[in-house]
Amino acid sequence: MKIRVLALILSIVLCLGMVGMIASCGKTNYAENNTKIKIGASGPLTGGAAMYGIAVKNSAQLAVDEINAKGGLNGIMFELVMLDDKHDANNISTNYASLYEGGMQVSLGTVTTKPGLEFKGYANADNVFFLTPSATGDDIPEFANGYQMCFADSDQGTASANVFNKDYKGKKVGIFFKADDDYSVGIKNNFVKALDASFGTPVMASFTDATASSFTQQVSELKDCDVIFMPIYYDPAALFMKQGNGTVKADAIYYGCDGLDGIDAVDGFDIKSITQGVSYLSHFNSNTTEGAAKTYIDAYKAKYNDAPLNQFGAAAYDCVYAIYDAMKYATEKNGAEITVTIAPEDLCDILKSVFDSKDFQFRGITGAPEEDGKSIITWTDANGNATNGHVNKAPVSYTVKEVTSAQ
Amino acid sequence: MKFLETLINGFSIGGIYAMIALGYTMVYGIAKMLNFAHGDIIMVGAYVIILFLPINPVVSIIAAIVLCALLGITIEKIAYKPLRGASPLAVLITAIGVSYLLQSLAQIIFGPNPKSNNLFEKLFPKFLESHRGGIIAIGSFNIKLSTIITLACVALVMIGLTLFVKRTKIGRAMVAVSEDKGAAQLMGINVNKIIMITFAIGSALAALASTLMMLDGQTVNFTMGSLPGIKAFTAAVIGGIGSIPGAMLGGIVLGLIECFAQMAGLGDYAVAIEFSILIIVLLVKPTGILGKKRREKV
Amino acid sequence: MRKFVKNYLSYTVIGSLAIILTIMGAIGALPGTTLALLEQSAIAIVLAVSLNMVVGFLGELSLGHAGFMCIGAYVGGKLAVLLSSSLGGTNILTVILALIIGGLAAGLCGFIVGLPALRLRGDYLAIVTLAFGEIVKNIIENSEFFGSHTGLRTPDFTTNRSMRFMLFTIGAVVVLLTIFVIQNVIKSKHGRAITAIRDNEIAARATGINVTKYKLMGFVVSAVFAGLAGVLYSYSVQSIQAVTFDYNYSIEILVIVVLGGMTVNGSIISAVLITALNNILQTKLGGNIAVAKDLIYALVLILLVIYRNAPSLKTFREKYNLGNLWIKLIKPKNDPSKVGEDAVRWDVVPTKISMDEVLSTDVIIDTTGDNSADIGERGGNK
Amino acid sequence: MAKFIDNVKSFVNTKILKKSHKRENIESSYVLETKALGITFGGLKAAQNVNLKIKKNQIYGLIGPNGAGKTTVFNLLTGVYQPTDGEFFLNGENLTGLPQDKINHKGIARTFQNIRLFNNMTVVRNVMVGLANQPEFKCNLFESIFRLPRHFKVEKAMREKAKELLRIFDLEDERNNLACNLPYGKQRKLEIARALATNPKLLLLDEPAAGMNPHETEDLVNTIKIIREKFDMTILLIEHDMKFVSGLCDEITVLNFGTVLAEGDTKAALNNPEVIKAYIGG
Repeated sequence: MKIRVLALILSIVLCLGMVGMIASCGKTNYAENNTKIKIGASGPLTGGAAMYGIAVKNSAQLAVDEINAKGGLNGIMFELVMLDDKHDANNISTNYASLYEGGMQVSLGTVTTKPGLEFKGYANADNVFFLTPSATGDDIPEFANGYQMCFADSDQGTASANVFNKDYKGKKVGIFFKADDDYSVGIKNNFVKALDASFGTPVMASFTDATASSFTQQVSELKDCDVIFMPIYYDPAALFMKQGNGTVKADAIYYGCDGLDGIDAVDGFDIKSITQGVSYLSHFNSNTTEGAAKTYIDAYKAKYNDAPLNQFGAAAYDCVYAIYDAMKYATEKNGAEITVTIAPEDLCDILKSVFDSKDFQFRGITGAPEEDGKSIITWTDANGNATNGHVNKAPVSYTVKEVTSAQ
Repeated sequence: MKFLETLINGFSIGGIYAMIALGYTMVYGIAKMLNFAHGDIIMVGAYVIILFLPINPVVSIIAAIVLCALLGITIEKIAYKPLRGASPLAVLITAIGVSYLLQSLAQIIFGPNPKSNNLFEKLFPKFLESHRGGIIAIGSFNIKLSTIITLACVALVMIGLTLFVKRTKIGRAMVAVSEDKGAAQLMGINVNKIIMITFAIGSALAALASTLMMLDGQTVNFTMGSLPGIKAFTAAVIGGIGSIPGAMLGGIVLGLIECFAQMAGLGDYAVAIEFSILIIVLLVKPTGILGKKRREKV
Repeated sequence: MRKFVKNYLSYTVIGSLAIILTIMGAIGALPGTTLALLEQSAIAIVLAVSLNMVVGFLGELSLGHAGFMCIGAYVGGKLAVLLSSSLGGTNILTVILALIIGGLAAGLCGFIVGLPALRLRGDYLAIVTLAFGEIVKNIIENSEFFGSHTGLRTPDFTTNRSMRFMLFTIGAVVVLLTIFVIQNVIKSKHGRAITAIRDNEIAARATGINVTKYKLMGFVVSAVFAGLAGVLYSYSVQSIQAVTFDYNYSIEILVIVVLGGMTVNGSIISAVLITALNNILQTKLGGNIAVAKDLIYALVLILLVIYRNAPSLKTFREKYNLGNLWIKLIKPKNDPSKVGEDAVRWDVVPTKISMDEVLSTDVIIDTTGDNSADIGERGGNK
Repeated sequence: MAKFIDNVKSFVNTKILKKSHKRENIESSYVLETKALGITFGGLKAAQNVNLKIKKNQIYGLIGPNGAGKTTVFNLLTGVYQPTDGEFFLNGENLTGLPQDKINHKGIARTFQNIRLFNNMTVVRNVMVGLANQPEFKCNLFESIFRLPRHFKVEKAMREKAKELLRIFDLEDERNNLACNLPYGKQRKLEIARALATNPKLLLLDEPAAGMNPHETEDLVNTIKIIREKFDMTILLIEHDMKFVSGLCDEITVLNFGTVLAEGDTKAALNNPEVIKAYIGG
């Protein structure tokens, strides 16, 4: 008897709940109550990769604030919403749904590649435009609505190999990479592929998250190399250089990719204390003293003091401006109508047509600067064809420090 | 030559693991808990050193040891003591909670930026002038001063701990508490005090371990503790958890495995190799290499 | 009434919720946030209930549950990829096949991990399970077959708006199946044998229980369902990445189980609550205050465990306790000293995970050798 | 290191090669017969040359001072330890070297000196664990998971049987209490009930009266006698209480330092001067 009563109550409650929920749903444009254009993003704000995510969050916020201070897009203001994914793809379904249903109209995607591989699918399903500052995976711009501000892994690997083929002929090459990081492995594989056969097989040494506490052995493996290619981020690189000082050839050169940016700003690591040379191929140098990049760095430091500053942030800054410029371009040149409550899919179509057109040139702080201190960034190739979301800008080979003559 | 070099590298990394494992095994042996927060105390120690480094390197090391010992006592008082007598699993979960807590506090206080350090440079400026990179060349082969210091430190601490446990009153009380808390209490030993002292020693050893890691050049950030924590657990188990010489042996075995795997070009599989060896050791000797069997009377 | 609450409440609640939510999902009435929460909860429930088989009922500490999930996700996911050209990746037949094969593969690994469990005790076994999880992760992330570092791209339900509710429905079916099988195993003579081993292994042997068989059974059943959770997971993401399944994941599942009081129903409730808590913290605390969520989670964890387990708070707990309140409401006539049949003591977590290695300074290796009387060691002898 | 290698060797021998004993059965009129049974722990002879001959339906006592090796003999007979010397037979069947659960299936059940119950299980379930291996309660995992009719039938039958056993020990009212909540005397009884549930031919009781007050002891004597009659049971017990032993046992064996001091009829053995010396000392 009691069982029946309970079951009855239970089903009534559930039915009521169901009716209530159905009544409350049925709206499709989650952005209709927005008072500002919402830019959504997901990145690691805690955990081991937090310094990248925080740089992105701060820089994007900086750009948003600057744009709003200048009056926004014909009076339309912007707002950044960034959620934490801890560099873990598991958190993306929640983050994405929360952002999308919170009224996100355009996105910066994710900060890192692994979560980005999840993000792109959701964004594609809802047709949300995203321009990622730093998810470098080749597959990130797989769908039509995904764009990158950073160089893709394969481009970086090939470009670095070209530098080697040109500048380091006949030297003994070593590679130090992170074996459980797709960024590192991706660049390494493309690098090896594009490396001239005359170099022979490079000496390889790797580490993983589980063996990252000391690189003494890896230093031993690579100590006879003349040039060491390091497709890794700057914090392990600093450890390697510190531990390698005195063991690795005194006139060796460390050569890295965009991850190495920031190596000369690691707290407590005096890059001059090592004798080896350090160079990297990137789109940004966070110690630059000229051009628009300098303006950004000064503004960032003034606002956030000693918060993380690296190429991730610079790219995020560019992303926000690129989206803003594209919207502006669309309203001015294409006559598109952008309102504050525009549905994400409508905005996506507008932005896609802008980004894919060869006439749209974004002038940013990442990439090789032109005379006015800003670089030219497009998402079309030399012939004016769309590059499927891969960025087209000139990389720069920065030399952080030359080889110091041995004492 | 390569072999010898790898051996030395193995000892240098293993020495650090051994130092962490020593602290871990002390706490385990007496408080009977898997202290997942041990690694994070290392992290705190490292930050303390960074904070005090501008004043004086020696002062910073002493400050780290003292503050970590105090932190250990505080954590024990607040998080573990209320659970004395409860299931070991409950304590394990609080230890995990403490680990999360320390990490997020560190991120809030010190920020997410990794910090390199120049402890070694500050401690031995004269030596560095004559030896580039702090390397001593013996004939054709090189050994780092930091490696020598690490091994000497670990050996000294191990001998010191052994003597402390065997010879001093407190040390013997520790063994008694370890064997049987109830009986020790009946014999007039203040169990709470002994456990507190154990945490202080364990945490001080963690601070010492962070000193060694920094001498080795380790970059400091708020997640730096989780990896050494799990390595120490592994090392302590290989050597026989609870055994002081075992912890040292386990740490060095772990370091050697890592380096030789790297030498053989199997760096990508270092984790698999390490843990496979662990499993084999345990299958052959279920209580670790030097572990003591505890018989259950039927 | 009491029997109903004990045995069928979870089925009724989950079943009716599943049906109603499926209907709502089918007509597109559920927002993505709810669906994500439901999917994650389903996976968490399956993981928690299956881990509880080993931790709560067999009484062994396992820190490698994510490893079994990893096997299930990769094997099931790979099968779905292989079948996607012929059958279609999200075809219900493919899903069932993937679940079966993924579950079996994980079960096989559970058998392999169960073998050392016959010889090792408590914390030594814990590290072996942890080691197993890490080995699996390490090997898979270096294997080309499984997509190496970039992960394995698998068919998924989540990016297909009209089909997404299907994942939750399948998840609910797997949850019900998990609860059904594990409860039925536990509430049978086989389950009694398993809990007997937990309570007193020596007595269990002397009472004629084949400890080898039942320990392996516990590990295999637990692993099979972790494998199913893995297959579900593979359908909820677009690419599986081995790095997800590290020991931290296993520890998260363990936290759920322990907070759930190591019972089946407790694990279910705790899985839902912890998932929801994480979900809320993650979505509400973004941007500048993201770091606060770890802090809150850590504090909740510490306070909850101390509240639930501290011996000194026992009287306080008994006085102000939701569980007791519930009991008072629905069964006022019962004598509180009589405990339900499968109930375990609440203040003592029943496990044989005892940490009793003695602090020692000896370097002499044990002299008694293998002839010694160590009971824990004789497990595999036949 | 050498010891470590020995460990490896013994591991390979016992776990991988699985060297097993050759077991030959004998003709025997005794329920339990041991032949020169003994065990050595790394040089310590814990028990040696133990020859027990226990007839059907007998209550047989095993006594001796502390450390005499009584419990060791129990552990040998139940497979907790593998004997290093000698063999033992149950109704002529050689059980030497079998694992504990197999020995129990063959018909030797025991209780423990320090009570070992399944503390977090109810009383009735403790007994049902013991019943699980009876052929009439056979029910495989598949049937249990899918709740086939046999599962319910077997569960019901087991519960009835368990209640019946508990009734004999006057524990029926406590059946839904957790085992750990029982008073000491009842815990002892429950342990015996659980051992009986495995349907043994020989019951080994390890100090059943330890820690009991005189009233409880008296109660226990009656219970043991009832067991013998009702179950037609052969019982081997260890006890310190001489009054208990002389009042209950038909025959005894006295052990000291692992060796047999005296055996045979209870009265005669207890009056043996060697035995008196061993107990009183000197």
